[in-house]
Amino acid sequence: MTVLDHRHHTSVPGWRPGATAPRTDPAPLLPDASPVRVLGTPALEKYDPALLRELYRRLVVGRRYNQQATVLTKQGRLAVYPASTGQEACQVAAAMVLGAGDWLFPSYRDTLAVVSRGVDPLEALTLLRGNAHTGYDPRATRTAPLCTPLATQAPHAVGLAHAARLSAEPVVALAMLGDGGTSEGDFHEALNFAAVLQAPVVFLVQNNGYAISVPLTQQSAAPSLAHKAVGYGMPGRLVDGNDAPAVHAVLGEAVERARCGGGPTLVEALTYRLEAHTNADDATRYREDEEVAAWREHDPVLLMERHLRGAGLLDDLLVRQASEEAEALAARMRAEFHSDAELDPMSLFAHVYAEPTPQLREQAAQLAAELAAELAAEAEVQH
Amino acid sequence: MTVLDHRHHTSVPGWRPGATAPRTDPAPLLPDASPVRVLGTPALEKYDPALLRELYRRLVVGRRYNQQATVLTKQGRLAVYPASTGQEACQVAAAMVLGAGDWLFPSYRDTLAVVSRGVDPLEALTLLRGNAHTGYDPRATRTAPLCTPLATQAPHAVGLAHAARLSAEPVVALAMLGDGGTSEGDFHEALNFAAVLQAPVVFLVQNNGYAISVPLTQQSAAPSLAHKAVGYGMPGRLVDGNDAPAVHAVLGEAVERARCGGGPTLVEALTYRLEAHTNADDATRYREDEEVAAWREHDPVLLMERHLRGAGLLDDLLVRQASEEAEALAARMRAEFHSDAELDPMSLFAHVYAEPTPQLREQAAQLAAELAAELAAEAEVQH
Amino acid sequence: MSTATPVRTSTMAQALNAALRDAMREDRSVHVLGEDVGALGGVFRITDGLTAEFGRDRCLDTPLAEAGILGTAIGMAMYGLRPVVEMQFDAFAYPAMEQLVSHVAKMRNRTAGKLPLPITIRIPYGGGIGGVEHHSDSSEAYYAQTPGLHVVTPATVGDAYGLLRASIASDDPVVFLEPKRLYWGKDSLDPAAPVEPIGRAVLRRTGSSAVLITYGPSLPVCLEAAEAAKAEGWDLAVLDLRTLVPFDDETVCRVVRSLGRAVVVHEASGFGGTGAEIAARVTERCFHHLAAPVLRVTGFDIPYPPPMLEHHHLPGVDRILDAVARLQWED
Amino acid sequence: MSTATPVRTSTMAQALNAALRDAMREDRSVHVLGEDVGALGGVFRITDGLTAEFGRDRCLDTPLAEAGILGTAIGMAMYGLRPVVEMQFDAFAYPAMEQLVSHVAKMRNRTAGKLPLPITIRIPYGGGIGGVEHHSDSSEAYYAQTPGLHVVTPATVGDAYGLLRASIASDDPVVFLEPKRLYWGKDSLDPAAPVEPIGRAVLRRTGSSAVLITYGPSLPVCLEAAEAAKAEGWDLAVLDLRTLVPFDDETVCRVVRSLGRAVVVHEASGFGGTGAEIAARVTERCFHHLAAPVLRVTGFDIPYPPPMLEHHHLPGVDRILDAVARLQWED
Ligand SMILES: Cc1ncc(C[n+]2csc(CCOP(=O)(O)OP(=O)(O)O)c2C)c(N)n1
Ligand SMILES: Cc1ncc(C[n+]2csc(CCOP(=O)(O)OP(=O)(O)O)c2C)c(N)n1
Ligand SMILES: [Mg+2]
Ligand SMILES: [Mg+2]
Repeated sequence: MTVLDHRHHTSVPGWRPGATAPRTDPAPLLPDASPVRVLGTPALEKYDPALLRELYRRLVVGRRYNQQATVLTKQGRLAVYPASTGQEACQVAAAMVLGAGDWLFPSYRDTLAVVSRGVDPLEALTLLRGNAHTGYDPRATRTAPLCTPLATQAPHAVGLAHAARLSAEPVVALAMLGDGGTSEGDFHEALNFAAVLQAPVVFLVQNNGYAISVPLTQQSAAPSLAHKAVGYGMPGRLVDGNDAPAVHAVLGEAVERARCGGGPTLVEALTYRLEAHTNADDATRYREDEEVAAWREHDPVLLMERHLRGAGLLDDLLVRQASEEAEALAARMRAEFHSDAELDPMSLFAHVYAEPTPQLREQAAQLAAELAAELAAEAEVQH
Repeated sequence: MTVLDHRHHTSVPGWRPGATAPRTDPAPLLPDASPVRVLGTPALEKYDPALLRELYRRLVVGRRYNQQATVLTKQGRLAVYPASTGQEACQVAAAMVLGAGDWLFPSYRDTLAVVSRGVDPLEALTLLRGNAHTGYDPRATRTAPLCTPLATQAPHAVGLAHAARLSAEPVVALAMLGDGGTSEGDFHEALNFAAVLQAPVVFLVQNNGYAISVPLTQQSAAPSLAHKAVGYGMPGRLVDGNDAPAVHAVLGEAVERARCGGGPTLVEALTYRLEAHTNADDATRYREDEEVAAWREHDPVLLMERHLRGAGLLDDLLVRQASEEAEALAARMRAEFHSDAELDPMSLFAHVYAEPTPQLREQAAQLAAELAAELAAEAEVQH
Repeated sequence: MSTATPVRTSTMAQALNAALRDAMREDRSVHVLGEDVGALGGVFRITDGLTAEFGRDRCLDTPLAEAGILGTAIGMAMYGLRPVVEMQFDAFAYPAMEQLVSHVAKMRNRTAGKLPLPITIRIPYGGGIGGVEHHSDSSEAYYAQTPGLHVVTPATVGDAYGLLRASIASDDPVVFLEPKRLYWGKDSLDPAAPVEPIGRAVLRRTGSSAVLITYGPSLPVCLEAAEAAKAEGWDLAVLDLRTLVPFDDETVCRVVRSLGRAVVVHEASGFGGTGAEIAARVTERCFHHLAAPVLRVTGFDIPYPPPMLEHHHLPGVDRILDAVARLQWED
Repeated sequence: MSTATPVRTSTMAQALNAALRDAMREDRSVHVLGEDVGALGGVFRITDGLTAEFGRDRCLDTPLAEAGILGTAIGMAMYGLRPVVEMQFDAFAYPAMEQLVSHVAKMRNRTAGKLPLPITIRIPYGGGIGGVEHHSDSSEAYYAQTPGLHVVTPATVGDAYGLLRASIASDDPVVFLEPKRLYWGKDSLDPAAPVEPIGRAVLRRTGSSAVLITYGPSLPVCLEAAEAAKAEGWDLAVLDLRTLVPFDDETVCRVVRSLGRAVVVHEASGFGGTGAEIAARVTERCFHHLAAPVLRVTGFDIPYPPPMLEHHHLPGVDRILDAVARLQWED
């Protein structure tokens, strides 16, 4: 019944006069000196080929999704799209490590993770298309709305995970953030709450090197963002974010630890945003082409294809199948967004409260009258 | 001219594809396993006896100040007093490590540090007496107002230190916080800004084991609060906060490093609040008498007296002199607070803006008229 | 509604405590969290005994971070719990402003009703208790201007119980503003009385000359002013709004139309305060019934003053009567 | 005031940029800080070229944390600098609310004038640019209700330059609200024109029937409405407040008294919005000159809607004319 009261093992005592050592040993909490890698290492052989192929398939489809969405912004069919191009390994792995009962807390850049989690690819774009705020059912899909105010979804993930733990349900929450987001107070407060409450939550920081135009060196002076974990008393893990099986392994381990009562983990995935911040951004103002070119060599989709082919785990057929699936999705996106969204102006007043207030009823009546008058005026013109 | 542009040595490059190690070595940033101690160790002998006696004198006077202020609350002469009884070593050392040109950023509990810095002991109590917000001149004394909203003064210290550095003036800012305050987002943001800007600022966390009633174990799961430093890329130091020369040494070193361009430091001082949170608090609701008793054995004033006497650095004369000075201060406090503060209601409208707005002029006129009417009514009654 | 707590004399603080306890007994999804709400029972003792009765799982001392508290409560509500958050003082709720405005107020709307957030955010507010700076703000205007929130503020012992029960039961987020200087006022409390719905103003005193429209900490001052006004020949009604959002236009306008004269009274600074909304909407709706403009008696447009000067800032009986005197009686 | 920038046609964005540049050239204590204000020049390019001209010391890309930015600016101001802070969007200023309310607004008062904070906080605000959620809030009511802040919002290219110069020169903190959908509107700009003082409203169009009182993004809409009103036989004046705090009672009341009819127009939600204050104070001060209640045309009391629906939410010409029609012309 009292989950929190019964975990005295995690309640290390406070400081006592005369004590000589800190409360717990920090060593296990610190990330390894080098990021975890699987591709190009012998570790690859230990992985289930089916899993690797599934990762590959999702990467290919994900890349195409990113590309098509970006094209749709240029055609004015989406209001904005913050592409995760170059970060697909993180997106896809984050979705794959979660079970159906787990919850994902994405940021605005994580549409692909949402889609990879199983949310309809078109519904996932609703916010960015501009016809409604959230196009999918967060409760049914166990996927929180795409979150724009930076790091604010992190405490939500903690609270949900905490509530699940109190109910003794084996639910894990995964919160996705950017490197810039780690500077916000909400990031700090969320990690601290998670560690104190031993909530089953995993924080995935996609360090893509920039917060819009601001490079990491002007964002943090830490040895790595994963090193922040020790200050909360949780393990920090550093992984090559463009190495899909590595991200999958590190996240998977963290998720399972959380599920088994081991508490939260902070994972930093080192990756790169190959496109501009969004379609509205001009990345040439703040970064060099050579830098982008270097990262194109370390592209998560290419890396995966190269290494799986090298290991004999991928053939032309599988490559073609993935590519066809990707094209089919792109075609569906084009078709759907070709026509305008259906809109009901009166929906403005739905869902502000459980029941509209008297004030909102008045305002809805005003809008309805205006719309009726417009219709009448149009009808008159047509006569 | 461009201070920030010329410090490329601190701008470690961002993550690059294929790199294998984190950006900087975390080892030097981590606090030692045991807190720094001087009293009862051979290190004591290396200290200037005059400095040790001065620390002692200030501790004794400081303790008396705390006691007298607490008594004044019981007599209704102060609105509230958050005593630093038991934390005097931190208070006094914080004041002593700063030069006249440096700035102190105290919290609500740090009145004694403010006084020890040279602010008039009665002016320092103005806020807590209730007749005005800040009784001293922060600019003249280079002491920010006592800060009530937790951790909010930390970014101020960073900004001031940053501005000083841009002006090439060797000014250091010292921000004082509690263990509870480290949980606030502002703490995080301030430390990160400090490290990224390499601002000459020192953060002193007085870990007194409680945030009002909440013990440290429910505040943080970190190995120590000093371990938070590594997540920002600054050194963390752990010190026995009841060992005055140790606190002085650790803070002094941090201040000098900051002054010489070495950037910020986070210092955690392990101490204990011997009294309740404030006079309005009932500490028996949340902590055991035995715990308090154990800490009374580790009292910073007693420790200092015992060890200095042991080292032959303190005699009865010095003890009596300190005690007399303390009593004289206490007497001055009683005398001053015996009579009511002088109050001008019209001061409400002073200093809201540089010039009162038309609205405030109207409101001031209204209050003036009310006061005049009251006076007239009183005069009538007396006739 | 509850048989748990019998009729008795109670302070407002005790009534709030009883409301929390009864809600937690009746509904296992009700959870309390905040700073010092556990062993200490809150700095005002509103959560006294809850951890003892329900355990830390249900009444949780959190780390010291208001955005974290509210953000955690949001996640708990997303999972299906019904969190009641305590902010220790008015001014210490500001760090949670982003979570409040960008998420709490909007989550139902952002998700087309799929993620309602039945969170109650209790905030002791207002002055008059001799608190030093940052302990006496009246912050209701920030919340009232934020669509998606309900804003409730009781002024009596009975309403403290009833409206807190109603707020916790509400499927919408409620900012529940507790007039801290009324915490220790006593009255009889019947927890079994029907729970007042959110959104209904109540006439605390009938009158024939003019109406004082008020809420929260200013209600007793208005009642006192109405009493004192008798000596001047005015028979003042006193209307207690109880809920700022949704606003009870019906009751307020009915009273104003029948009397033609109204003064709005609150502690918060006047400029941009809730009194402005009340005056504006009453005027829009009752213009032809008004014999005088709706006047406002409020705190000055200054930062909250130090305790020894606060009585000059707070609306008092004389200042209210001065306003009543300006209601164009000569017409 | 400045000879640096010649008369020319300019967008509002360019005028703001010129104001920053000229202020930085003339006064070395002026520093700019915020997210992406450096190489990128800000997401709206208002700080374009400043780091190139003045170096990172004077125009600083900060880490991504709004409370940290404002808190750092406070410390810089305490040291004697004159910081200009950019908040990237309206809703992203909320994390800085505590620093703003508890320190920026109060520091001068808390220190009896010893620590004034001459900080300008630039916030692009309002909707109409097709932004997704959290990018289109109108947050002026929060700031206007906070004593100790000035709240300024230009609506023209000239005012953008002049009022930003005046705000930076002010020894008080100024929340400078930039109507982001007017950023790209062009007009001629004379940086040498005398700088408008903060606190003066201006009549943008004279009229004899009624006055539309507005500010910021709603000014062009009101001017359009006034034009359209001619066809209905109304000759509408349009008053641009330019500064919400301090409020220009004198000008506003003079106009309202002479016309007897007024409509307040703004984008922010109506309930508890700044329009309430305007309506309430105009009514208090001009009651006997009013032929009709002061009406308000505002955004609805809902979270800001998605881009494809925002035009239904924003006050438009028709909705303004509907309100004008309700100004009791039959009397
Ligand atoms: C609280 C808040 N402040 C500012 C912004 C504006 N903004 C949107 S994205 C962004 C940069 C985020 O960088 P990062 O966290 O690294 O994520 P990335 O875009 O690289 O995925 C900024 C400043 C915001 N959305 N929320
Ligand atoms: C932002 C904010 N939240 C809450 C409070 C109320 N409060 C005052 S002191 C305190 C506990 C602080 O604990 P700690 O930081 O450890 O300092 P200590 O009192 O132990 O010196 C709390 C919660 C506050 N002052 N500011
Ligand atoms: Mg990034
Ligand atoms: Mg403490």
